[in-house]
Amino acid sequence: MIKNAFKRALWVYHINTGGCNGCDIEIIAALTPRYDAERFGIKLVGSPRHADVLLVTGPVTAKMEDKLKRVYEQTPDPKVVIAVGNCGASTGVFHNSYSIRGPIDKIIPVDVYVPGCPPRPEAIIHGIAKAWEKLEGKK
Amino acid sequence: MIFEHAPALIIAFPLLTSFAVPILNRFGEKFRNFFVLLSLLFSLFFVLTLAPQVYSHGVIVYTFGSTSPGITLPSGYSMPIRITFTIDGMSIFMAFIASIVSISGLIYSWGFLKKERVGMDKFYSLLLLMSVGMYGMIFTGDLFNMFVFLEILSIASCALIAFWVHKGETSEAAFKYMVVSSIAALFMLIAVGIFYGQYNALNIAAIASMINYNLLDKIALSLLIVGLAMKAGAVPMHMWVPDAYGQAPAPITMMLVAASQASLYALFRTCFTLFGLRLDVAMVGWIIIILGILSMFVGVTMAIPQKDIKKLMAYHSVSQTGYMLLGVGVGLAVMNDPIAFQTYGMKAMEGSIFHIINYALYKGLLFLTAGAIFYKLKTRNLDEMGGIAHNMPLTTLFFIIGALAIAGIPPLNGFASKFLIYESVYRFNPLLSIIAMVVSVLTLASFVKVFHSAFMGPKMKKNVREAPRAMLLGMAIIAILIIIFSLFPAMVVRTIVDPAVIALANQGNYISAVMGGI
Amino acid sequence: MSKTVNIPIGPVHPALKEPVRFTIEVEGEKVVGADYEVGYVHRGIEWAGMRQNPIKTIHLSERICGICAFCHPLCFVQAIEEIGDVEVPERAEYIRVITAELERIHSHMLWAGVAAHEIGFDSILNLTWNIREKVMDIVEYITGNRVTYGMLQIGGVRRNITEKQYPKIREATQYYRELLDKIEDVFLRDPTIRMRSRDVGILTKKRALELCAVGPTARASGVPKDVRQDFPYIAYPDLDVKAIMPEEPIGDVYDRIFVRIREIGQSADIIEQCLDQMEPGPILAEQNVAKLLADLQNFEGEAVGRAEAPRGEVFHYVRMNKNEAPLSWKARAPTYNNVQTWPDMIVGEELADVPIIVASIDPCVSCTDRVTLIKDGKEEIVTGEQLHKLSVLKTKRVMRR
Amino acid sequence: METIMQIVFVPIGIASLGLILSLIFKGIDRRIAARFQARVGPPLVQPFRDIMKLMLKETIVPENCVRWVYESAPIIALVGSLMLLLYIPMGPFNAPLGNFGDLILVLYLFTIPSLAMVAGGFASGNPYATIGAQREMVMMMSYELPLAMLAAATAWKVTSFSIAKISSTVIWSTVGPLGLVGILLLLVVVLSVAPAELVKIPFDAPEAETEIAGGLLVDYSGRNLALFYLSDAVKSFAFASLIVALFFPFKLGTTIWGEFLWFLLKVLIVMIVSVTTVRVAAARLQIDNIAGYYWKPIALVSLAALALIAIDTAVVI
Amino acid sequence: MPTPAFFELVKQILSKPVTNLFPSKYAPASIKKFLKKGKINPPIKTPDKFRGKLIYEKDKCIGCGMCVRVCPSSAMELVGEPPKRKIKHYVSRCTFCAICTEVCPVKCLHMSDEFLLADFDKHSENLIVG
Ligand code: SF4
Ligand code: SF4
Ligand code: SF4
Ligand code: SF4
Ligand code: SF4
Ligand code: SF4
Ligand code: SF4
Ligand code: SF4
Repeated sequence: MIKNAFKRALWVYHINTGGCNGCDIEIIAALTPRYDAERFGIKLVGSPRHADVLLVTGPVTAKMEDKLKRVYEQTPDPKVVIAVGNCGASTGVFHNSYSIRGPIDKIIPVDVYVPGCPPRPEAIIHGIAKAWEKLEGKK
Repeated sequence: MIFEHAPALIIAFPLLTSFAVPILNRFGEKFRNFFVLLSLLFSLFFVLTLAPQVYSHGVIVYTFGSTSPGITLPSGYSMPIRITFTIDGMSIFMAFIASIVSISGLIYSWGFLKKERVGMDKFYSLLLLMSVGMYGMIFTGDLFNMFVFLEILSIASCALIAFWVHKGETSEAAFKYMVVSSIAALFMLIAVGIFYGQYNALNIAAIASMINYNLLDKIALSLLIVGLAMKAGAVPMHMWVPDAYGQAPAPITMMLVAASQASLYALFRTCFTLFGLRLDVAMVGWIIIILGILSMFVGVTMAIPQKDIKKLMAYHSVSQTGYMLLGVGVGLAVMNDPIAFQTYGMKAMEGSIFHIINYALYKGLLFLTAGAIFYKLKTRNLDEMGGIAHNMPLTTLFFIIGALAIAGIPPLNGFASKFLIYESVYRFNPLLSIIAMVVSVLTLASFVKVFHSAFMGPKMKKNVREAPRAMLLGMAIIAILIIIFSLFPAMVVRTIVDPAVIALANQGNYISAVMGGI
Repeated sequence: MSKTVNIPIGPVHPALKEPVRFTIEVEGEKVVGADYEVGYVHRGIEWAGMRQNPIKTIHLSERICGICAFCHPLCFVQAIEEIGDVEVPERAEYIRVITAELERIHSHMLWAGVAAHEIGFDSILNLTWNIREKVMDIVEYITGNRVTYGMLQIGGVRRNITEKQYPKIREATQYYRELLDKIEDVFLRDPTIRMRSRDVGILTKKRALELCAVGPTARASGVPKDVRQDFPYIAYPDLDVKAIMPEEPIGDVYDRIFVRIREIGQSADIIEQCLDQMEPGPILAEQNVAKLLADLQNFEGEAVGRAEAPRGEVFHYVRMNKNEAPLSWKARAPTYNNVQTWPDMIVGEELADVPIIVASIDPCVSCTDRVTLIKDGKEEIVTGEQLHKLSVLKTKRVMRR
Repeated sequence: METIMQIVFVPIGIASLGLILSLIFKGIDRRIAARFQARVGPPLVQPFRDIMKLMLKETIVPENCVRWVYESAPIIALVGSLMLLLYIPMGPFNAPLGNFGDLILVLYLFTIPSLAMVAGGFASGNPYATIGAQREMVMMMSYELPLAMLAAATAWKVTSFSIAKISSTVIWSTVGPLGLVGILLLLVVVLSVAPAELVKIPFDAPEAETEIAGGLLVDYSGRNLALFYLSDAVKSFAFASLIVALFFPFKLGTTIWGEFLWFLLKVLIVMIVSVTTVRVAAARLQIDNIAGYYWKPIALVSLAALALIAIDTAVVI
Repeated sequence: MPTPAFFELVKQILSKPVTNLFPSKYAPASIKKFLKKGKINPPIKTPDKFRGKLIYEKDKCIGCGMCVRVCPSSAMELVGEPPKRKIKHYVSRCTFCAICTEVCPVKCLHMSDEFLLADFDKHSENLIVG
């Protein structure tokens, strides 16, 4: 039961660090009726203090670097970070720009990567399912 | 043996000490403080010993210098003309308040005024005089004496309001207070004159036994109601309250609360004991109810926008006075109808009377916390405060207790008494209890505002520490009483409130106790 | 409580799915001042685009923003095509229009949902996004991806829309046409939505003109501005487009909702017209990408491309000088114009209205962000006081000379 | 010995039963809301899992907060809500403190969790939380008038504030046709106060996620958040039970357990009607709209109800 | 609450939810099972020309490097020396634009329809092609 609690009650906080919005709209899409991530107890929350999972998108621009760190610190343990989209995982198309501080794993530890540009909503759900596994290990 | 003279001793101790303070002062501060406290403790002790007697006998009549209050003329006509104290449940009840408030106010003052260099002897003399005035008003069985004690009380209060005379505003507040007091006293004096002219008597019981409610009596009645309501700070004669309460040193503000209740007591005495059923109870009842409702509403609406923490609390005093008037007014209005009186009028009065003591406690506590804040921050402006809770946790705790109590949040004592009022008043007229409930929430809102802007927020820059120990002790005494009252409201009502209500309601007893002794 | 409190909103804030920072000055609940700060998503896209060949840049420009993932590359390729005098086949032009209009439908539906979410009406978010899935399916069906389309190539489009695909597209346009009433019902005739949007966040026609608002924001204020109508591009000259405006424009949030919802229907119409008018033919001027890459080395000159994105006019400027990488590339997004209208709309409203007002111009910050001041690797936040100090220092310096 | 058992174990039993029921009801509420939105929705046990998880999480205490207020607020909120259960009868089971229970007391007890939240919000020192707390206060002030009228009107009819007495009288049967209308209006009033009392859309301005990021609760995490979550669930359950006790005390007359199920069903229906459907079918209102709504139309309706009941009483007597 | 939206919602509650039950009706008891069960309720079908993870026919590749030149996110890397030069593709860098498949002279690159690619390591075996 204790393990299950984590697996099935993930509260998610979403932060865009400078992506193109593609991933962000797919994250919201994953919560809407077609995909309904709430089935698995996934819930988008408004404050990082309530979150278990940080969904981070974007390649981390210079200006967002600190903010990302701060949000990470504000999230209570145990937590997992999911990098949604390839620009978060590896800066993707933005790789040769000067104001990119990413990828995300250079700034905060990332637990799960969801490749895609953007990934389909199902792929995001799949990624969150992977995070369950991780959280179980963390506790 | 000595206990027989308890009523006289209760007054004698503080009175004598008050005059002795300048001398005691020579022996040092500690010594003086100790003596002042001792005198008040003695008073409290005698109040406590007096209480069981009163509860078992109903009414105690104490006559100075004699065993019977009256002199019997050769013709056989007897008249209570000696100075008498007539003590019933209501008086004892008020005496409790006076003693608690004086003692904790005194202790608090040790801390609060520690830094004052001059005038402390006068301060303590006056403080003692205030309690003398209160005890006197409460115990006396004689209208003229009541006037005298009222004057003593007023003059002492007035001087104390102006204690910080170097601040201009205080003198203004004191002046206002003086004007109001003089008018009120004048009204009272005229009324006393009317009675004396008609009935040739000053003793309350004596007048009560003869009164016939003619036009002159009606005039006297209105003078008394107006004057005493004015001194009690009810709307529309409340304008002095915020200034006086706001400017006086915090412990004095607390004493002023009790003082205004002494006036309230006098008002109730007038209505219930002096006139009693001869009164057009429904009409006077309604007048009091309307005064009460107005006070409640006006007080609270004026309080909400206030920025000065003590003024804000002062407006709440106006509003809380309204509750007491409301309950008693309802009780009075249905006095003629024994069934209604038994089913809910009694309860309404219980609520009101209970509210008097609750109010004295939590309002006192609130004023003391405001004083503690002022002591530390040197400001009364809410906008200049913030984050006090970080630095003064105990004061914050006391404030929370007081605020929840005044807002009538269960299980605190404020709820218990308001609850009695709501529960009975709705039988009389549901709208009244609806208004009472809404006012209660408005009160809550305004205290939440204070809580937010004064106590919460980021830490203060200044390194402020908790208030001195004497002040904390003063507050703690009251806070503990509040908690006791909250935990055992039924017991409190049974032991001290009910006798008071019965005493008020039972005019005949009072009269016969005094007159019968002749 | 009349203290004014400065409330920072963002850059990470649930109401804003993208980072932008607002400082809102409130008095009680009333907003008395507003300022915004963008730059959180500045990714130096233009800079990068000037260092790589345009074929790569098409995909980069697509990711200026994932919502108008068609309009940005469209402007870009239009500019390049103009520089190189590339003849775009007619069918390709039509396919471009179809994709652009599908994008508009999806974007407006998305916006409607977000707007509902801002006012706490999550059921409508779910409703609209559910409806939106239809167009997402069609987009995926045509382009192979749901959000970033990858449709464009210099000289045409990369994928054909075959006759076989027509019925499915028609079915979708039909679906939206039918749903339009329902959506209007839900949005324009719902009392709570009306209460939250009517007379809220007003932008007058005069201010809209002065501040150069574009797109639905301008049209809702009564400025009949639409690139498709004013400067028709791709296949629009052959199609029937007219700027949609409310009958009596007030310029409030409600009007902006109205315009967007009507535009969904308009887009459906346009798509059907395209399907009707489209002739078979080639879709790409140059099939061989390797050859195209070589050709690009000969392009010289400058040009602009403009297009009406769902949010308003997108504008790209490109200059090439016989080099694989463009010499210069500038992108200007609609939100860049529209953000100027924020302070106008927000001040005087309630704090609770800020999110819906901000959302009402459908801001996408990602394409708007330009430059961040970076000094010694640290962001500079200059306060008024510091500025004042700086200026005093400078005066002293000057006086010493 | 027996009394000790009663004093200690009955409240604990009631509290745990209430907690479990509340959470199940919350699950049902979420599920139905999801179905309204054409989604499948979370399983019924989801609230339990959420609580479990929150309990296991780290509890962060922000640096800037007034710690003792901040930490005690959630506990007070939960205890306050649980207290409610002791005063409200659950169908066939009388409330353990039912004899002392009193409508006014209960209505005031409802303010305790809200007040605790307000205090906690202020204590956390976060600007969003502060705004949330202020809004909560405004809201409490707004719906107090209708609630007071409700209490006065019901008590007038039943001539007692005692809930036990009220719930043992079928209030509809005490009145004539005019009073019936009055009571219907009262029902409307109480149903429209419910979402505000429970801070649900459209009256969730204090917690508005998109405006002030969860408002009051922004800074809470882990165990503290779980306590607030629980207290919210319990409060919802208690309010629905109160409505049932006041307006639908009808009995089936079967076994005690049948009666209990019947009661749960009634509570469920009340909850779905007054909370779930309203919350899915409306947008969040601004705070001054909310205040206006309660001070004007709803206050008028409750006044009308009061008047009707008054007239009715006069006619009947 | 007789608003238009309300009727719409009531209609919805009466009809079947539109949710696609991927991966399974309820969250699975354990992750292992989940991954298997994922196939029971497949995700929404991808269209014909869906752009998923790249398929690389290594033998066919001539190592010309065209794909590297056009790849907008530099997800390709040439490895080895000319005669036997091959490419290595990092899925976690790809933008799935498919331009490489068009440019390849021998057409040895294709897009598959595989898109459930989440992984703990962005350089895991699964996410490197070639
Ligand atoms: S991964 Fe792609 S779609 Fe997602 S944010 Fe980055 S560029 Fe946009
Ligand atoms: S302004 Fe926008 S398009 Fe230009 S470089 Fe910055 S992020 Fe890129
Ligand atoms: S396009 Fe730019 S310069 Fe021209 S009018 Fe608009 S804002 Fe002004
Ligand atoms: S900054 Fe850009 S949008 Fe503004 S005036 Fe200059 S070119 Fe035009
Ligand atoms: S306006 Fe918005 S949606 Fe359009 S390209 Fe810019 S960011 Fe993207
Ligand atoms: S105004 Fe600023 S952004 Fe525009 S061209 Fe000049 S320097 Fe560049
Ligand atoms: S699909 Fe696009 S991004 Fe991916 S490897 Fe091929 S060219 Fe590069
Ligand atoms: S373009 Fe084709 S042949 Fe050339 S390196 Fe790439 S995969 Fe190999």
